[in-house]
Amino acid sequence: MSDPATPLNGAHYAGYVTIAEAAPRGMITLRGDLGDKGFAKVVKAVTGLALPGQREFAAKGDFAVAWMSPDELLVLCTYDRANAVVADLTAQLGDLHSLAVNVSDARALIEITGDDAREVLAKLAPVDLSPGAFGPGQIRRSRLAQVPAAFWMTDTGFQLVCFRSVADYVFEALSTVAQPGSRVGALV
Amino acid sequence: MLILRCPYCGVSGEETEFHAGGEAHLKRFGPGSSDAEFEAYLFQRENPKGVHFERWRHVNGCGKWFHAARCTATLEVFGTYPAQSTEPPADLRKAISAKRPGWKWREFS
Amino acid sequence: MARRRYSVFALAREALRYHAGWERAWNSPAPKSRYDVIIIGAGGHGLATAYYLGKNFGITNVAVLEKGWLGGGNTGRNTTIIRSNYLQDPSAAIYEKARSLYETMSQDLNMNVMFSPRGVIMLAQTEHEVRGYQRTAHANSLQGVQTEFISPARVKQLVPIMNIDGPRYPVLGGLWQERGGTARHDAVAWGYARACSGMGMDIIQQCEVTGIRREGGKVTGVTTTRGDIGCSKLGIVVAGHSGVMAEKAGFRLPIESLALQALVSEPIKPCMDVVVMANTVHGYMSQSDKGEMVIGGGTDGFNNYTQRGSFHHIEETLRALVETFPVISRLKMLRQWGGIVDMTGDRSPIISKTPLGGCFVNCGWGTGGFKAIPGSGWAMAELIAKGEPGPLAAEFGLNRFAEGRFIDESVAAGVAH
Amino acid sequence: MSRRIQQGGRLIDRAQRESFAFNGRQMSGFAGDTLASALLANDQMMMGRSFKYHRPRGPVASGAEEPNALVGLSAGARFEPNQRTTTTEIYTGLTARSQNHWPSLDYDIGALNGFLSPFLPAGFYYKTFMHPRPLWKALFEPVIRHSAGLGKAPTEGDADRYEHFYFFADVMIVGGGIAGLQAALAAGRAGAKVLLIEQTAHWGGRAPVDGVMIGGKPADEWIAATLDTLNAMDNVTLRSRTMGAGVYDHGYALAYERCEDAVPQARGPRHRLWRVRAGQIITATGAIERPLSFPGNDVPGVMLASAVRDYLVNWAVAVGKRTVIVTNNDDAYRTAIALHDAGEAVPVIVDARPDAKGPLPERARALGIRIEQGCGLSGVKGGKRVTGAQICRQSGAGAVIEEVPCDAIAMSGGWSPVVHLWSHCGGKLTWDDAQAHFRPDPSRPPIGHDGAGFVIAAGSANGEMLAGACLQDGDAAGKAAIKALGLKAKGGAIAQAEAEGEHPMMPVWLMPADATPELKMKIFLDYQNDVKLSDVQLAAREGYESVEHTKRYTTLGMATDQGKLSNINGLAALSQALGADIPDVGTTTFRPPYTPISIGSIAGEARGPIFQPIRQTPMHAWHSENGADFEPVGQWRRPYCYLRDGETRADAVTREVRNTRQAVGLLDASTLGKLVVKGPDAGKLLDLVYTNMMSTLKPGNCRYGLMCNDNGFLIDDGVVARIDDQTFLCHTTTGGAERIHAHLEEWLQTEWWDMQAYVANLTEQYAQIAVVGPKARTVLEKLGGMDVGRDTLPFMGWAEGELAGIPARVYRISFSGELSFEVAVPASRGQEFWNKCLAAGAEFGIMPYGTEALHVLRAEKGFIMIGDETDGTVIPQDLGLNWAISKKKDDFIGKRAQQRSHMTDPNRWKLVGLETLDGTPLEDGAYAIAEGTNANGQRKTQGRVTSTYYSPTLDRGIAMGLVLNGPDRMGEVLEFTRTDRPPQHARIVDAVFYDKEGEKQNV
Repeated sequence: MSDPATPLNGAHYAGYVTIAEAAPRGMITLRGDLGDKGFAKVVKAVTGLALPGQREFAAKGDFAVAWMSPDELLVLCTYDRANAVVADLTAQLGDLHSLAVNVSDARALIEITGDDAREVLAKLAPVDLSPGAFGPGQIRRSRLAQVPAAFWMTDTGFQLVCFRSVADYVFEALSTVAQPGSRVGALV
Repeated sequence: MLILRCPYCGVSGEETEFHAGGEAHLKRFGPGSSDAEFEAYLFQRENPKGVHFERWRHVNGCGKWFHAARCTATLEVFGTYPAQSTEPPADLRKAISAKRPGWKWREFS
Repeated sequence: MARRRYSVFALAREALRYHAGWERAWNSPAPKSRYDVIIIGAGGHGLATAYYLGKNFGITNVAVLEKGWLGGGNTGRNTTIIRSNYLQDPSAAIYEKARSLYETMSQDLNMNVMFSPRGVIMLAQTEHEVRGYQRTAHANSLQGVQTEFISPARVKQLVPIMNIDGPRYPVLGGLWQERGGTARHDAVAWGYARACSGMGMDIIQQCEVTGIRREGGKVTGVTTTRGDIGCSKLGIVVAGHSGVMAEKAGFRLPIESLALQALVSEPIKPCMDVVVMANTVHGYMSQSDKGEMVIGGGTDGFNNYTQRGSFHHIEETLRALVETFPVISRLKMLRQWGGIVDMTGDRSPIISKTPLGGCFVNCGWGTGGFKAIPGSGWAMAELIAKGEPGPLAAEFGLNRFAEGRFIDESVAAGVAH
Repeated sequence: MSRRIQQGGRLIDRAQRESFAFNGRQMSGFAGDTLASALLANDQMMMGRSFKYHRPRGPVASGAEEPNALVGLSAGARFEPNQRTTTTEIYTGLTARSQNHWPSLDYDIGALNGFLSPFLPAGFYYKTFMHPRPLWKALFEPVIRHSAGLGKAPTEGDADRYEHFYFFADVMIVGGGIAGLQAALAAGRAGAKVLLIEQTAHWGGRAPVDGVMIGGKPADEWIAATLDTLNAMDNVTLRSRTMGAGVYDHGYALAYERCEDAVPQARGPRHRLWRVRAGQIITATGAIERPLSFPGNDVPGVMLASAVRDYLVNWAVAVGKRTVIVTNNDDAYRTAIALHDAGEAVPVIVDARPDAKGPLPERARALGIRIEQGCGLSGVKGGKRVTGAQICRQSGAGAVIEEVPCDAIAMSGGWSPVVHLWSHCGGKLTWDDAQAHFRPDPSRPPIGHDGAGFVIAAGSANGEMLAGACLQDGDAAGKAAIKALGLKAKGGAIAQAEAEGEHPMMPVWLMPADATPELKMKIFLDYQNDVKLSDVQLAAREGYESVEHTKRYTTLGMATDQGKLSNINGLAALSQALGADIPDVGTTTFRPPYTPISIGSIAGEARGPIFQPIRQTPMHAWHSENGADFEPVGQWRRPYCYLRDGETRADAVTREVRNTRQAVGLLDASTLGKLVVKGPDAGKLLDLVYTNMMSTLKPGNCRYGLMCNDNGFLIDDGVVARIDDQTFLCHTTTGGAERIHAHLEEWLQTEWWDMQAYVANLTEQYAQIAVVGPKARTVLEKLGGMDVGRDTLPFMGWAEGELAGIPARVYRISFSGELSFEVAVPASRGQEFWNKCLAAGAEFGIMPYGTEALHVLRAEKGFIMIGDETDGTVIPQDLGLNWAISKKKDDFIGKRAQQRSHMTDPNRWKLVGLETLDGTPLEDGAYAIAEGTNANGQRKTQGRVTSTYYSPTLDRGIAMGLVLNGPDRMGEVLEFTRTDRPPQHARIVDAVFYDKEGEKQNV
């Protein structure tokens, strides 16, 4: 199958941090009772990852699982396998009341990398991004300028998901505040 | 610019992460109710200058609805709790009584 | 008791003696033991009610009780916009009555309230808004309200500093009311107070009503921080605190109290001659005679009595206005403030009898109170004097909520500022 | 004359000259100069004209409180009016122009107002300009407006950019004076995350200027050492040129950073607005000196004593050659001594107190400076510049004892703590009799989210006027904040500060005490707004007794300095006029911001392309490249039509409609909401949220549904497809996707939380493309991969498979009345599918159509459109949609509401079709006129147009409308309003204008 058209066509901006669209990723919204043992088993079986705790983000191999709400997870996998993973989850969950849907195309995935990635994000999101307050292994859903977004940390900075239709807006907003000469230097 | 703590995801976020949903613990009246009951359900509000129980949604967050007990005269937030409750938790009511002796709000006080 | 008239000649006379001869604008008596009518709230609406009780019905044994200082509530906190280009008949009727009374208010009250019919434009920035305002223009033409839907070019001509082809929301036209405008809000309250005093009414400030006395389902008076005062009729006109006062009277209202914010820029030389309202982007702006750009913000979503709103509303409003009027970006915000408005279930006001006999309520003007002051007072005075609403107030009764008979202005893609 | 002196100037770098222009005249100063200090160094004392009387004015202060010396800075897209020269750092290339005068600063016609001033007392305009009525708007108001206002309005957009920054701190400290620094030390040592901000470019506040010694060394050394200590702490952030603009609820505070004002050509943002959330806020904002109220106290050259000292010590500028000091306290003697030490002449110190014998006066005496006790000034000689001071007895009526030639007067009426930030969020004040000022009342602080106070005042902002006490108080504040945060305070020594003790000041609100009315009319309280002592007395006389009334009546304290200099003096004048005590009269409310902040900084990054999000479908780029004329629909942009060469919008719409009816059209319907609802109770939920029955829908089928709110009004509509036993896919309107998703979640979470149903919003997962028209099936069959035949995929059915190798779900639904397939493909394949449709359909004349054609097509079929036929006041029954309202259900959202008397009123307006007699379309929003008028004299109406279009198919105007008893009045002709023209006649007809039997969509 042909390469999927990503929301930003691989857009890239090098300011005093780098803003770039990430490679396409499979994304699955999985809803169910996170307190249910059977549910956790299935997640483990399919992703190889234990159920994340509140606002945790766990990654291993091709998979990552993020805690979105008390009854929702975001499962990340390779883009091409998303439908298969949905089918797998649905089958294994069986009668357990749950919902698994492929949302890979409904989202944009953007990377913010560089030493000052934290403060660039902190110009648009009302979140304490100082190292003491936010770090690897966590996910935060919040507001980015005027739209909802969720982000977590990588070795080089952040990955951020937002809705596909506002990908341009988010990319432009991040690029605007990442322009050279805009460094604050207060979140080290 | 309020700070509220979402009881579901544990985030203490600023107001712009949330959406205010008006008075909490309204009993819905449907078909079969009297005009007075139905009007009261839709429109009559406590709107007190003081302790107020209200609904909020963590719209730029986990998306969950929750309840907050807040003073409309000082904006002090006494506490938040899940929306799946028909009345404020006892411990919260006790805490409010300690701070606002003699507070009244519908049948809970 | 009649006040000495204000005029240029009086000014000249006083100038020669260091203005030592000016008398008090209004008296400040101790409360009598009872009055025919007590009005709670010496804001614009309360004072106007008292004024028309005297002027239209000869009822002058009236006290207006104010817990703080007269005109100190929303009357002194709004953005002074006056317009009547409403969609629904009942709204258009009372706001147009108010607007027409503003036209002659300075002369009627012998106090220059600086009513300035400079014109009000409501911008249409989406196809949907265009249709909404065209509908309003049609309705207004049958309501006797002079409005027209104008072209973007005309908008630009009226407001040269406006960016009419903004990248986000180009201006597609506007609803133009040439005889809308602004007035000096404080002077409206002061003028009514002075005129009421002139008719022998008592305006009692620093007098907080702590209870409402009742007997057999009828009001008999009020208890206040300055003692008990009897009355046979009571008017509650306390925007922002209507719910609190209603509770004292033993009934509830379909009202929530919210904070509404406004701000002004530093004064600059005249650059905008009309009032502009941009509802799609939620911003409205006019320039005061002093030169400040007067800007209105949005309401908070949560109940609040602190007269302090949340800053992000100021931010959203200014964002929108910088986009619409790029030249204001380098002006500075001088002062921001908030007021408490009461919002009803349909965002339209209440001028109504209440479950308590002899007690009448005037509230729920939301964000649109100032422009209504004279009409509201006129209708409330008639309601109190006759005990039954006249045509202006008829549709604004409390009963409409039970009947599902709403007066909803939001349908015209407009917000009721 | 004022001039630069040879030695000193702790803030200037004499090695670096900066040249700038004032009113076109080239001048130069040093790096570190403010525009005010540089202008004074060039002997430019007069810097502006006052607001009302256009009086000549020079700077009276040296900082943020300056009311007079405002200028217009720069030009074009960087022009900024009303900027204070006292807080503007100069740089080479800076251009400034003075304001509010014509033709020039020196010769201003407006100054005539000054001569008329006896006729223009406070509020004169309330008393006149009333007759004849039309003249107010035509003449009086324009004259007033043009003489009012200060700087010119900018004429261009803003060339600079701005940004926000969210910052979270345990302790935010506002003010980098010694109290703030000491507070930062205390909080920083305890490990708290500290933000310390200072509005100027320099740390240390007044202490160095006042010659304070700390720990035996000059204050500057302690400040430098303390900054080193703080900079070494990872948990402490220091920010200069950053002003605490406002304190808001729950520890929210605005800090206004001027990043590039000093270097406007740089690439960075001009201003950065910090949105700080702090656990505790310490306001170490210092104090502001008060002017004295004596006749002529506004003549250029009359200045605050502290300002004279600042210009001398900080910028090596002597404001005058001969400076008379007038005071009611010891502090002003510091200015006298500093001038004397710098070799400047101080002919006399005029002290209102009967005897001045504190250590400072004694030092002055020892230096041989003449001191006149119990005296004041009853006049100032000079117009555009002080030439002399007239000394009188303070106790008398102002008889002149002696006239002392001088070119500057340094005045001090005592000090007022800066309590603005303390007060913004509800902190209360208490009156300090000894120092005659208001200071924060620690027992009534602003209340935070937890009900505890979150603001602590420190140093002179807290009424501590001596350096030693400021350090102690700053330390205490820092520790109190730590305690409030539940942290453990660490020790750490507090340096001792030595400065001469001060003897009590004597409150002087009027100088001389028994000034005649004539003198009172020369005493200025509010310099910028020209409010005089006589104005305040007039206000009191006329009954404007509340301080708010007086403020509003006289405009006292309403100028751009917001009364920083005038409030207390005005308040005192008012309380004297009322015979009341100052604390009983009370203060006006302090509003944010502390000093004005740029509107651009508040708007932040959100301008131009990112003013607001523009939502785009996967085919958005194609649309814009192919002539799309977009219209905003919520945050989406949708093609209104696709313009071809030479076409008008109307031409394009006509072409698109005809082509869709006759051949085949392509619509980007991706914006329609797509909500999946899954669970054992999914059907039950949908039965409650839709007016019709959804639980009976069979998998594989679609059903049109209506949603109301619990107030009964129609809020959304769309087609529901049942995917499987437990799963439904609900389509909403474009505007409805998020709104209805939230609506469902709200009911599930807050009312029916025992129901087992999950909702997910899949709107953006799919590109949805409608292939519409007689040739639609042929096109899909050419794409191949699925059987879309009439039997396998009947009307109101759906099927899943692949089209042209792309996974697709095909819904056989029609909003146009034509044979129509809505195809959902993954968003990432949307453009690919769109292209394939165009290619496959080329031979059949396929072309895309926009939202307007969509509207016309649906109107020809009498389909309603949410937002046109509905406006929030319409119930389904009004639209003849009773067939879609289940009678079987005991309950659905809106059912009870629709039983209320007004909703069941037989006289509600009902939906009908409308056909004009002359064939031209009705006007949008036109009303149907009825006979007579109502009780308010308004013409009665009997209906209104909800949608009106030119129908290319019928080649005539068609419309839908709501009409009184409409359905029972078929064939009747009504009169509809028309703009500026006689009414238009239209006949009531069936709303379905085209293919009444619905054969075409069924083929």
